[in-house]
Amino acid sequence: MAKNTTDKVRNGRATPTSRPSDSLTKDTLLEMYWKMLLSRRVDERAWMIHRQGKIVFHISAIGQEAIQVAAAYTIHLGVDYIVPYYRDLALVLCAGVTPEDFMISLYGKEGELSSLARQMPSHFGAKPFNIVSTSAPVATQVVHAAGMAFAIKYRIQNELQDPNDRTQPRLAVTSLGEGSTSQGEWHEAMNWAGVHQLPFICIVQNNHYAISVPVDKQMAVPNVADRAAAYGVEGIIVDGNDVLACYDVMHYAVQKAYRGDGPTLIEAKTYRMTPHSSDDDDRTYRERSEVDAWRDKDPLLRLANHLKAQGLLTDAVIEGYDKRARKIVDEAQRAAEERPYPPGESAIAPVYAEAN
Amino acid sequence: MAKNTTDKVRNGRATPTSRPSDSLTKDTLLEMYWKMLLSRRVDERAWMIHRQGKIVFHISAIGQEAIQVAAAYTIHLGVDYIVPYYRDLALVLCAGVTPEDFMISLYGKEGELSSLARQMPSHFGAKPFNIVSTSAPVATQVVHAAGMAFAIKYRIQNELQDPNDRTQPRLAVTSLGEGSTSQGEWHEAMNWAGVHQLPFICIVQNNHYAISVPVDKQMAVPNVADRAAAYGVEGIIVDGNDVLACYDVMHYAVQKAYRGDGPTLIEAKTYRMTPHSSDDDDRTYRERSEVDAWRDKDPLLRLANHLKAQGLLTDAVIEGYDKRARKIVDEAQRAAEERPYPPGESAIAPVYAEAN
Amino acid sequence: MAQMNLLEAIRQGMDEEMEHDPRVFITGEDVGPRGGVFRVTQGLFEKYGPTRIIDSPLAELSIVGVGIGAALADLRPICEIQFADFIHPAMNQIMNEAARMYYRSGGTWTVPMVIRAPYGGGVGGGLYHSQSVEAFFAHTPGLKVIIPSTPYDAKGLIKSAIRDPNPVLFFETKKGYRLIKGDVPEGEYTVPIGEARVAREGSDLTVYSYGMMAHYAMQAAERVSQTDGIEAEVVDLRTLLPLDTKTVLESFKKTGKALIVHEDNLTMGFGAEIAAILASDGFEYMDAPIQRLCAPDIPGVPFSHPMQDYFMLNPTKIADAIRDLAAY
Amino acid sequence: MAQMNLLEAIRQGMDEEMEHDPRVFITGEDVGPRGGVFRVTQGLFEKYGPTRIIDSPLAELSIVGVGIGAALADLRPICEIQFADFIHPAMNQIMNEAARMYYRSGGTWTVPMVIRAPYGGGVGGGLYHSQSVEAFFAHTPGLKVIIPSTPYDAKGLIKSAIRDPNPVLFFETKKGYRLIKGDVPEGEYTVPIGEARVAREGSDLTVYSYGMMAHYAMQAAERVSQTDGIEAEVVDLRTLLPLDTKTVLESFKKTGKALIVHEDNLTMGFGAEIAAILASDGFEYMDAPIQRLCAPDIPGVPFSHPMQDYFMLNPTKIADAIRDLAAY
Ligand SMILES: Cc1ncc(C[n+]2csc(CCOP(=O)(O)OP(=O)(O)O)c2C)c(N)n1
Ligand SMILES: Cc1ncc(C[n+]2csc(CCOP(=O)(O)OP(=O)(O)O)c2C)c(N)n1
Ligand SMILES: [Mg+2]
Ligand SMILES: [Mg+2]
Repeated sequence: MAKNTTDKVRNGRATPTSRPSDSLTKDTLLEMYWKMLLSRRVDERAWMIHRQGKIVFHISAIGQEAIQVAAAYTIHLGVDYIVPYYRDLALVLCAGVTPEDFMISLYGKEGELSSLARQMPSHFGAKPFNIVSTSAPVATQVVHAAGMAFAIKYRIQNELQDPNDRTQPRLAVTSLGEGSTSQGEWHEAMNWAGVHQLPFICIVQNNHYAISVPVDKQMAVPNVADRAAAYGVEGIIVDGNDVLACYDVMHYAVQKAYRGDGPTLIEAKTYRMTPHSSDDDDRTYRERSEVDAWRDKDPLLRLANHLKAQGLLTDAVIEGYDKRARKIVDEAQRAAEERPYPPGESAIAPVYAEAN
Repeated sequence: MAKNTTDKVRNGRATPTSRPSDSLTKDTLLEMYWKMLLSRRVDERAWMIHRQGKIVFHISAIGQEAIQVAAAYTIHLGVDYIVPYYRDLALVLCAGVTPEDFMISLYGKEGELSSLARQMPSHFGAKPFNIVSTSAPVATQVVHAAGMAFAIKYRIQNELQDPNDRTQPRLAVTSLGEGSTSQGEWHEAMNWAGVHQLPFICIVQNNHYAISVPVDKQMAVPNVADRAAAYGVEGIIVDGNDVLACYDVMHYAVQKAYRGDGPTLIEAKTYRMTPHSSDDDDRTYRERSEVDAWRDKDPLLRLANHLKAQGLLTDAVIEGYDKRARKIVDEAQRAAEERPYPPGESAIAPVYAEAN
Repeated sequence: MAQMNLLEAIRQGMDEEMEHDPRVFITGEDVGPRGGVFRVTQGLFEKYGPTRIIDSPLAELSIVGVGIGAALADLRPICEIQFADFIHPAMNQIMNEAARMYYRSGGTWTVPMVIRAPYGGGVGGGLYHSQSVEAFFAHTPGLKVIIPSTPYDAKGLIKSAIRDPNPVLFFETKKGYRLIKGDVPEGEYTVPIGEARVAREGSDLTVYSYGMMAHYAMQAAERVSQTDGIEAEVVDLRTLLPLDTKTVLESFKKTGKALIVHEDNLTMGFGAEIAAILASDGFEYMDAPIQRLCAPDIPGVPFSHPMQDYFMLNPTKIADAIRDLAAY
Repeated sequence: MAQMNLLEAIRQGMDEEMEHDPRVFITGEDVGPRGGVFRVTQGLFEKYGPTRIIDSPLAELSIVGVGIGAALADLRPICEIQFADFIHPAMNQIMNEAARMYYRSGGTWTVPMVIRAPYGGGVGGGLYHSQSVEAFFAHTPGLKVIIPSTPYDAKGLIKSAIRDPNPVLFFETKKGYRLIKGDVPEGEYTVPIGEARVAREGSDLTVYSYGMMAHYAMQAAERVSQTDGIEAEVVDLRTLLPLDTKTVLESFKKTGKALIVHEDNLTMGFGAEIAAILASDGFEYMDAPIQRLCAPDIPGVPFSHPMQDYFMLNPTKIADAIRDLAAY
């Protein structure tokens, strides 16, 4: 029987005295910063080319990169199952998707990685990296993640997999927005994870809005993490704009999953610094002052300031990073633009897999 | 914002010092006993005529009558919305359905109250008593109950209804089994009830099994009531075989709803003393010793013993009740048997309501 | 008479019904201050306030299920599903509950509600913002299914839908929201549910269609009339369930040739039912194979625009099919 | 060869596949110690234990959704839905997820899973334990839909379904579970998905059917052969999606008359698709109106037995329809 852990809900860092993030090397910290920065720059470029009328749609991760990069640095990338949602740009960029891949998806060009340009951008997916294909109906992926975590437990229980074999997936991590936890799909997935105590991590990126609908019209509790106890799942709240705090809780949840000690829900409190998508106009439903206030909590800035305070980063280095990012993004955009569109007829592709 | 009331979960009686049930008169207490007894006898007869091959299906309330009768005696019958499930025989018998109505439904005879014999028995419904028509897919009705409670709040807010007008519905009460809370439908209904703080009562009749599946394969928490907090709904646990304890918590929840103070989940811990239905064989999944142990906690016996101890009931009176019940049930059965079947062609009835 | 687009006509119809009946309310995702992601409910929150224009949780089954409950309790809910692609979580409530309530209760409990959803492709929406889902509901007795193709019909039909005592699915071509314009009378009128409309008279063949494709079919019919002298009759079905089989058959009796056009995929799309009816009740008038011009049987409209264009029907493809059939 | 009923054949097919592939597992409500409410999985819990026969929570969408996840992770789930009537909560997972996964991922992620559900009426189940739901899924490219009518086919097809790399809906006539008996070879054989079976040769007309109704159609065909000398060809579709249009058309070319029989309601039932195909590709062979003999368009099979009998098709009604069509 699972433990009820409402009272264990953590604020901020998992273990105040000795934190997993303490042992991150300078190189790793700078790499994490770099990944956040790169994602941000790719994302900003997407907004720009949308304004230029070059692409028809973009949906953004800006403001939510911290928990995503933290997730990437705590799981076994390329091996563990990643079941993302449309805002997980930073996560998938860490996992092996390239800026060029993403640009190609924005333009809907031939050979697009996730779907051969059949899907809208940000419907991530990459079989080689064990990133599951994303759809649009929210929360459906959480059930898949539970099923994949179930498969891990199944293989271990039925002796098809050695629990300590690190070449095999040992957990499934998924994410979704806070609004999407209103779906029955989320309830049922969490329940399976709880009943079977699966190696499953559900990251709720609570950015306080589901398009225009604020969280208090979505649920009558202050925290999504409060809901975890209903499933016998541990719920943890973390400052989603503090990448090191995110690293700590993710590290905790990942190690727990690897040990076979069950599922975790991580609620990363964060903010979507952009409109919902390029189709949205957020001025109809939120005050500019609120948006501005959150700009000060920008996770990228925060990490930069932290690393600078620690003497690990300088403005010159940042400038170098920015230059490098610009180059990568320029090249990615150019490559995507130069690439042909898929021929119209390629729409008619096999609907069924062949037996092999 | 709703209150989080995990810590307020009550065991047994709502207010230990002064209990609402203390003010029940002897007449009312005996009436409640009578209703439980009558439901039991009707139910037993259904099993008997099923064994005789006279009917094809029965699903039973035996063992679960206490919370149902308690609900009936605390709400405004015939006015408040009742959204029952298939085990609510005792509840609907209190609300205006007669043993004869029920017998007719068992036999599928002409003019059957709930559906004109289109539905299986125990798919309750009676418009004149504001009992909503029941389907079979579990938990769907909980969403309807939330919608009906929403309609009450809507009418009050939009000045279509005086909140103190007792001729109008002032709450919606629904019930379901503990297993059915695994459905996404239940999650979403509870969430609406919480977000809008609706005059809504969800009675979970936790009889520990969903057909053969025990509750620990259904959920990873010991109590369904523990799940209420996830919705900003107060959750209360009650001994579902103690009709007076049930009365107390129902009274509390009903008065709260009438005051506009929001929704309540009541988990009545009880036991299904029969197989799931006449199609079931419960020996494949539960020990006889367990069934026997619960027989000693039979809510009908318990109330009888209590009333006898209080000097309100004697064996002679019980015998009289039993005789009266037998007569009613005999007559109901006879009336149902004598009644014709609906003609085959009556299957083809209007599928659409006409505008009026 | 005012010229307006499809979206404005729907909004005006709802607005009038809300004015006239205080039991009518709207719920769905972002229908409030945001005015809906397509702006169909724009201005209504300001006019009717948060007690009648209710932003729902992100949860379609309960948007519909709560709507059913409210309808049972004698309100008149209009439930907006943000995209037809997201109606699937609510299918249990729609098919097992709303559709069956009246019959299963022996005609005592009614579910007077409207479920609105934008449908269809051609807007860069990919697999999950382009779906046509009408066929599922057209197979479900107890539901009514409406797909208007003109602003006039849209206003008249949304008003009828709101007043109807049954659950009505009301699908709106998102591609046509602003593209399709037309005259709409001020104030009160309704268009009856269950009546098809002969949008264009013709003698050579009949094109059966609805929604955006009916709009395109009209363009195609005009074109072939001018270029080839082919006179196609165009039947805009407007209501799929209950279907106006009388109008469907009458036109066929006249022309003997049928081209059925929809943007939903071919197999088991609504065209199958039209074809089946013609092949039984119209047998003696059949002068040619019944043709269906539909989307291919793949799982959705691809995102990338060449593939989207390839997938989608348009007036040119319809005109070609008309010519082929006329030449048979 | 062993004689067994439909239910036993399905069980044997699953049992063999579980023996042969450790990735195959079964989940669903009451599939464990209880052996399923119809006893289809009886004995498998005892044989394979709780790690491979898994009693699920009472929650269809996650029975399917978890199955999808497990399939993505290279297991081979068999998900049991207790009654087809309760599949609706899972429609989002089936239609939006399972069906679209392969295409939407550019052919990289596959969902090798089977969803089994008993369907159909005539067992006193009323509106909610009698439904036929195949039409919804037959409209969804990416799914395969199988409905066997004989024990031989049932075993051979369930084995093919389990091995298939795509999501397969496998509907089982609950009325026929114990009623339909036949020879089933011991051990390994499969029946290919996507091939219809000419169950009876005949020259006067073709009866198209599947599941329980195919069984009845055979009885009706034998009867009219004896009583009226009418030789009806009976095509048992077996797989609805992808449909074996070749066999469907070949038979029609021979007979020129079609009677389509299913217990699902008429409008937009699968018969519509068969009729539509015949009315286009079989036009030149049509000797009579295409006939559909189906359940009426009401929201379900009524409980009370005279109404149930009135609603349900049976060999007599089919024989009558054969005679009428033969006489055309
Ligand atoms: C089932 C479903 N309904 C509606 C939508 C339309 N939609 C897309 S994103 C979104 C809001 C999601 O909010 P949240 O879960 O908080 O995630 P966020 O976008 O804020 O990260 C909505 C309503 C959808 N994609 N799926
Ligand atoms: C959606 C759905 N799935 C499956 C069933 C079949 N079924 C009927 S009752 C039942 C078990 C219900 O258990 P619980 O909710 O605990 O209620 P109880 O019968 O114990 O009172 C099941 C699985 C159903 N009616 N609806
Ligand atoms: Mg959000
Ligand atoms: Mg139970």
